Amino acid sequence: NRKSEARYKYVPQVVIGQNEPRNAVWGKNYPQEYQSFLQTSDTSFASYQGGSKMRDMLEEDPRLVVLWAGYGFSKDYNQGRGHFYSVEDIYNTLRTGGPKGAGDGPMPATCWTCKSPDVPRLMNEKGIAEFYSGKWADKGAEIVNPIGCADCHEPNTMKLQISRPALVEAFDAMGQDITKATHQEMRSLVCAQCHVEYYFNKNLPGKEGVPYLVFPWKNGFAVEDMERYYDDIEFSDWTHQISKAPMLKAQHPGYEVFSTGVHYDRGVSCADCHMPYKSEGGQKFTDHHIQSPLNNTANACQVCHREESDKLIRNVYERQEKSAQSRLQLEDLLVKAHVEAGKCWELGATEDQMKAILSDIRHAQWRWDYAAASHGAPFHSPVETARVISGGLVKAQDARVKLARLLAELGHNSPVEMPDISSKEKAQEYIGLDMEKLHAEKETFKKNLLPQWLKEAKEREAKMDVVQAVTQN
Amino acid sequence: NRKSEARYKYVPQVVIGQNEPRNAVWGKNYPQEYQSFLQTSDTSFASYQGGSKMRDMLEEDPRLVVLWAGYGFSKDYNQGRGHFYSVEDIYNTLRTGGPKGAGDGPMPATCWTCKSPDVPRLMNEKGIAEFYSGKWADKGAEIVNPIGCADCHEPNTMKLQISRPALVEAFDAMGQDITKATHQEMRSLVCAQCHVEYYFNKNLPGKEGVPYLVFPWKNGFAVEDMERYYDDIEFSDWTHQISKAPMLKAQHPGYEVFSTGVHYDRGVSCADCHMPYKSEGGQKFTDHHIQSPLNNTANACQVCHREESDKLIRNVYERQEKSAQSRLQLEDLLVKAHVEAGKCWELGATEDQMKAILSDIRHAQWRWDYAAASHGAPFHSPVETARVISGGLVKAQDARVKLARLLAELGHNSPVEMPDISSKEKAQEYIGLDMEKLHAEKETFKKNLLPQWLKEAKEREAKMDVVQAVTQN
Amino acid sequence: MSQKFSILPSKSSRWRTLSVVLIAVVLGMGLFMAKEAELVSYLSDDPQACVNCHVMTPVYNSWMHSSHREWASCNDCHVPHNNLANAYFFKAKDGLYHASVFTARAEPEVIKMREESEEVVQDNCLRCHIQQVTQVKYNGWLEMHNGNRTDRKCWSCHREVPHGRVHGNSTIRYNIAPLPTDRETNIIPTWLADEINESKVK
Ligand code: HEC
Ligand code: HEC
Ligand code: HEC
Ligand code: HEC
Ligand code: HEC
Ligand code: HEC
Ligand code: HEC
Ligand code: HEC
Ligand code: HEC
Ligand code: HEC
Ligand code: HEC
Ligand code: HEC
Ligand code: HEC
Ligand code: HEC
Ligand SMILES: [Ca+2]
Ligand SMILES: [Ca+2]
Repeated sequence: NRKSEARYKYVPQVVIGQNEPRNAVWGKNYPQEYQSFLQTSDTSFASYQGGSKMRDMLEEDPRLVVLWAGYGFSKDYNQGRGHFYSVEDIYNTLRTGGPKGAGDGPMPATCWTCKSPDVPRLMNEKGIAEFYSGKWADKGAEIVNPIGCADCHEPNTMKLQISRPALVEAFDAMGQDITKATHQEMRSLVCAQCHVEYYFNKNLPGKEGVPYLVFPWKNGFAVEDMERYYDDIEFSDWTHQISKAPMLKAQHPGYEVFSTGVHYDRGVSCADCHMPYKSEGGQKFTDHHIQSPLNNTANACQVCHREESDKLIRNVYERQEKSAQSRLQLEDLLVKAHVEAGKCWELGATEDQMKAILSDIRHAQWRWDYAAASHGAPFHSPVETARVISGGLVKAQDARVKLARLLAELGHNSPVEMPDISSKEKAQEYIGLDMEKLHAEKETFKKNLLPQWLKEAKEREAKMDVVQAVTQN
Repeated sequence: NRKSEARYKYVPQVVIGQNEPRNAVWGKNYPQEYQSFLQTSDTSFASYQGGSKMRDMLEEDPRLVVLWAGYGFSKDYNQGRGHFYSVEDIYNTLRTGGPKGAGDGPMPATCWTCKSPDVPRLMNEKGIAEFYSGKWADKGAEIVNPIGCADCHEPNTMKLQISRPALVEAFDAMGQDITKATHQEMRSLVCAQCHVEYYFNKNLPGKEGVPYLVFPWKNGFAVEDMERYYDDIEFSDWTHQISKAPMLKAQHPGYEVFSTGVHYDRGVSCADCHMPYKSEGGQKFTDHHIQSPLNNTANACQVCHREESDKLIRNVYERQEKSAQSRLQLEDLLVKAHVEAGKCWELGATEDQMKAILSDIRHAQWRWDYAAASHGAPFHSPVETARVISGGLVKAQDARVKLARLLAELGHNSPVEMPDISSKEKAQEYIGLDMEKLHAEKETFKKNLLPQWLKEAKEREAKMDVVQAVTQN
Repeated sequence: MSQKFSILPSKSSRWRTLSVVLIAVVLGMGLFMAKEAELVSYLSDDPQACVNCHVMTPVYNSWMHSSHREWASCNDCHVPHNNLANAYFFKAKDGLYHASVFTARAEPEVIKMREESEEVVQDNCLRCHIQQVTQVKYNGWLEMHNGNRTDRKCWSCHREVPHGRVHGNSTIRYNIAPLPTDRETNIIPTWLADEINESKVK
């Protein structure tokens, strides 16, 4: 009939296999989507606080080095950029260190989960827990394709689908059935596979020792819900190097924060703004150049808002600026709290004296990170973001008032001297990072191990064939 | 021509004089507007934090008593209700005390400015500075009509007009010409005559000693701009009874906060939501039942938003709840700061030791009040309101960290005991208010002076005649 | 010969006087109508141009209180926007039609758009909202538009857009609300302006 005729109007060039990780293969059938997807390699756009440019966050804001002292993020942290770079960036980040071979390095294999369409393929081949097991370096030769088609699409119908178990499991934990999601919800849920807060649970029954990827959503998405979740299981990502507080790292809770905003409330999906329709040669298709919508207000915003592009951008900046103002003040207080807590230890404070203080610091910084880490929050949900930051300010002041009292008790009744952290370098020196060593290790990795991975992968992929489609007419 | 014919198609019953203060006289010509205006006497609607019901704010939130210790507001403070009650409420509030006659009582005549259409009449008769001069009680017999037509309308054309000099002078001070206002702007500016932050300036050149009504807008509307204005002239509304801080009282900066929100940005005016169009018997007119739009979402919101009424109300409540959460936390810190500062004085602190602390308290509470006082702010401009509260939280913690250090220095290195302020009564007792006396004074005023005022006014108004219109056809 | 092209009957004809009178009347009427209708103002897009006729007051007022006030003026909806010439042609034609009806005092109590005008308005709704109502992408956001969109007018559902649900000439009782748009008088009453000046001098 005419409907199926329409559906198959395009001439499929190749048969795309289940979990086909090579984006170029899909691109044979869907050249427009593929071409626009390739544009995520463009790094020329910068907005007030976003864009596709490489932005060294530690350099832009050296306070972060102190906030994350003792944790990988203090070594290196950039703002996310185009999906095209997902694999390249995880090679490059100092957080993955300089493994010398299988079994080496600071990070687990789980780190690959959100970086490539090779992941569903491998999970299918090996099993989920097996995928998460072992070191990051163990799977280097298996994962080479940047985020792409198989992460979001079923190959026969191109229907959106969920390729990552963590999201399905998280819905289960909340007592919700993700298979009931509407088409419009799917246009956000494919993003929620990755743009969400997560942690590695090493104590899952039956999977002890495996850093299993879990979204901490059981009690809900709100900052307090997740905090209660972590407090209940006494989880912490790391112990702060200066304050010794048991810290939580919030990682890009993009979907969670977005879902508290007015656009979500009105049924707008991630794809509406980050993947709007585009016309090219009289044909409409979904723009797969996923990027800051501010580089594309005509398609991304003006579909629904008739305001001038300039005004819309100003609306976004204004919300970001107001949020940044409060967020930076909170960071200042947090830096002070860590340093003051460090001083207390120095002066002989006991665990007992410090306990309540460290708990305040943990909760204050968790709120800060929840508001900051997804980059989009100040626009996605400005009111919730502000509420979370206010909560952080209250917790930070609780900590600092207690610290002032304890310091006085320990004989230091005056402002504690603050380190010079006016640049990333100074801050990293202050927390005692040997940056030269870290860079050297990374170089060695890139010279020795990485080329080996790429070679192996090439050979492996060369053996995967591409089936030409049989044209039926 | 036919246009003017059309203009006077309705049959005017009476000729309305310039500055006619009696609303019923206008009502003869405009019965629909008048009838709806009378509905502001309805006090049956209550929403989450607004509505026309009498809401005793001190009872709902006894912290306020402590925040305003030493100032009139700690005696009595209700949420504004319908315009119908403007005169009745200023009779009743304990803030105006129990004057026994002319020249008596705590408040100046200026207090009448925003309460009645008798004000423009009197200003015209006596002059502006003369109007502001003297005590509140001095003009009691002159001002009897609740807020009404002459406050906003020119009687011949019913054009919107500005009847209060303070607004004109404030525009002047900003270097702006209010006569250039568009029709749509006027639909907010008539409200900005009253729903704005103000203070009484007793040092105006040439008007020394007169508590002249001034809007502190010279540097702009933002919370920091007005703060700078007051700091520059070293103004304070009162000295706090407990902390001795030189305080500022923010009074309903409704227009100022509104103008930072997205509705203002999109050209929406106060009247669009608070005075929407209404149909009655096949006729459309401006609903003069000025009230919470949540009692009327169909006309007030759904003209522009197609969401269900329930959802729109939820949107408003959600913003209010989020704001309330942060605001109440800020209040807690402020109460603590005042009490802690009081303790410092008790322990012999010097002015010098207290100076920076008191300045922090002043600035923190100013921010809180700016965000709280207009009641509508959490919806009118949720993002700005949150930014302002965050700023307040930072200042409050600055104060409290300094207080903790100073307290330790003064030998009190532990939490300061907080009073029991779990009810309005307890809080008022704590700050030493003799409520019985205040109530008794008010009763005496209502028994003796008030009836005299009303009698005089009645006689005066009886002499003002109503000119019947000459019907031309 | 000359007779052939003369618009007037021959000098000798008894029709001549009458025709002169008639022509004068038509011209005069035209001028009168032009003035009465403040014709020049129609060259602008200012909605106030339309309120020169009181019968337009109800629609003006309802538009003034509608979601479209900040976005769309009368002409954005009621005049074709597919090309400039068409716009002016339609405007002139429409204007003349309104003017004659108005001058003849033949306006009905409830004015209705002619079918021709409806087409114009419908096209204009689409001009602004095409993406919202046609892109399947936004089905999730705007459920109702899948079907039923092409076989009826937008305002059969969006009944308030932009003139509200109540129509008719006497729906605005006083016909005075647009007056605040006049810039002839000041928004500060004279007595107050004087008082303020006086207080400045002191
Ligand atoms: C209503 C439009 C809209 C929707 C819907 C939306 N976003 Fe955004 N997003 C934005 C804007 C605007 C920015 C700010 C871009 C900038 O600062 O340049 C942004 C920023 C981001 C960023 C940071 C971009 C950068 O430059 O690094 C990410 C990541 C992001 N959004 C992901 C998401 C995800 C995931 C969802 C759905 C859960 C989503 N967005 C929904 C408009 C939207
Ligand atoms: C498989 C995991 C995954 C999925 C699915 C995913 N993202 Fe991402 N996204 C990432 C990673 C990883 C990065 C950072 C890449 C880098 O910096 O190397 C990123 C970066 C981004 C950025 C920043 C781009 C820039 O120019 O700064 C935006 C915006 C974004 N994603 C939006 C989305 C949206 C919208 C969706 C769903 C339609 C989505 N993402 C789906 C993992 C994912
Ligand atoms: C649940 C999905 C998920 C997991 C698991 C995950 N990431 Fe990411 N990663 C993302 C997203 C989404 C972004 C883009 C976020 C942004 O806009 O900053 C990102 C960005 C990055 C970037 C680019 C930006 C930067 O920080 O320099 C690197 C590198 C990275 N991740 C490394 C890692 C490592 C190492 C791990 C394991 C510890 C990891 N990722 C685990 C989703 C994930
Ligand atoms: C991060 C998630 C994501 C990735 C990666 C992704 N897509 Fe899509 N794709 C989407 C979304 C969302 C839609 C819109 C679906 C809808 O509206 O029904 C879409 C739509 C499509 C469509 C339907 C036609 C159209 O343009 O709307 C095609 C074909 C397609 N994608 C091909 C690809 C190809 C080829 C790749 C790899 C180069 C790819 N996609 C990668 C999310 C993704
Ligand atoms: C698919 C429709 C859609 C898209 C695309 C969209 N918006 Fe919106 N936007 C809405 C709706 C609906 C609202 C809620 C207001 C309402 O109910 O009318 C809204 C509200 C807003 C608000 C007011 C909320 C606030 O935070 O103050 C701003 C500002 C805004 N949008 C800007 C943008 C910008 C910038 C973009 C592009 C990056 C964008 N929108 C993309 C539909 C959309
Ligand atoms: C977009 C709609 C909208 C606009 C425009 C608007 N308001 Fe409001 N206003 C509201 C809503 C909603 C509330 C909350 C009512 C409630 O809580 O019941 C409110 C609350 C108020 C309140 C407190 C009401 C009470 O119940 O005591 C006042 C006073 C107020 N607004 C005055 C103004 C003034 C003055 C302006 C213009 C400067 C204005 N509003 C503009 C919607 C609006
Ligand atoms: C002449 C001064 C004055 C003007 C002008 C004025 N107000 Fe008020 N308004 C007041 C006062 C005083 C009150 C409190 C009355 C009371 O509680 O006795 C009030 C109360 C209100 C309330 C609370 C009603 C309730 O039910 O709780 C709203 C809403 C409001 N005004 C909105 C407006 C709007 C909108 C405008 C302009 C169209 C406006 N006001 C113009 C002085 C004024
Ligand atoms: C610039 C205009 C203005 C001036 C001057 C002014 N008020 Fe008001 N007043 C208002 C507005 C607006 C409201 C309604 C505010 C609200 O929603 O709470 C109000 C509300 C009130 C109320 C009813 C609510 C309550 O607090 O119980 C009283 C009583 C009152 N004012 C007394 C006074 C007194 C006493 C003074 C002099 C110190 C004064 N007003 C000066 C504008 C003004
Ligand atoms: C607080 C300000 C305020 C007060 C008090 C007020 N009005 Fe109005 N009035 C307005 C506004 C705003 C409009 C709408 C003007 C517009 O949209 O052009 C209006 C419109 C009108 C109109 C025009 C017709 C209509 O319904 O739109 C009439 C007549 C009118 N008012 C009569 C009165 C009468 C009679 C009183 C006293 C009983 C009164 N007004 C009190 C603000 C006020
Ligand atoms: C005259 C038109 C108009 C009226 C009346 C109106 N709004 Fe809006 N509203 C808007 C516009 C325009 C926006 C900005 C979003 C956009 O650009 O689409 C908006 C934005 C919003 C938003 C999103 C902004 C935010 O704070 O997150 C909410 C919620 C909202 N309106 C609720 C209401 C409610 C509730 C009422 C009635 C009390 C109301 N509006 C009355 C036009 C209006
Ligand atoms: C957003 C588009 C839009 C704008 C702007 C607009 N109109 Fe209309 N107009 C319509 C629609 C739609 C109808 C049909 C209403 C109906 O039948 O319910 C209409 C109907 C009318 C009618 C017929 C009478 C009636 O009540 O149905 C007149 C006359 C009219 N408009 C004049 C105007 C004037 C004058 C203006 C400017 C002040 C204006 N319109 C602005 C869309 C618009
Ligand atoms: C000279 C007086 C006058 C002016 C000026 C005027 N109108 Fe009209 N208009 C009328 C009258 C009379 C009718 C009723 C015609 C009928 O239904 O017989 C009418 C009918 C209409 C209609 C419905 C009939 C149709 O054409 O479909 C629309 C739409 C309309 N006017 C729009 C406008 C717009 C837009 C303007 C300004 C550009 C305007 N009018 C200016 C007198 C006027
Ligand atoms: C000149 C452009 C323009 C024209 C013509 C136009 N609109 Fe709109 N319309 C807008 C804009 C702009 C908005 C507000 C969008 C926003 O909130 O950002 C809007 C909002 C709307 C809304 C949502 C608000 C509401 O009132 O419910 C509806 C429905 C709507 N238009 C329908 C129509 C219909 C039906 C027509 C034709 C009769 C029409 N529009 C003609 C520009 C236009
Ligand atoms: C069958 C009835 C129907 C018809 C015909 C119709 N609409 Fe709608 N429209 C709706 C409904 C119902 C909604 C609200 C959908 C929602 O909120 O999910 C809507 C929403 C809208 C909105 C978005 C309003 C907002 O929330 O900002 C616009 C714009 C709009 N319609 C324009 C149009 C235009 C233009 C046409 C004509 C081409 C049209 N509509 C025809 C029923 C209809
Ligand atoms: Ca980026
Ligand atoms: Ca109220």
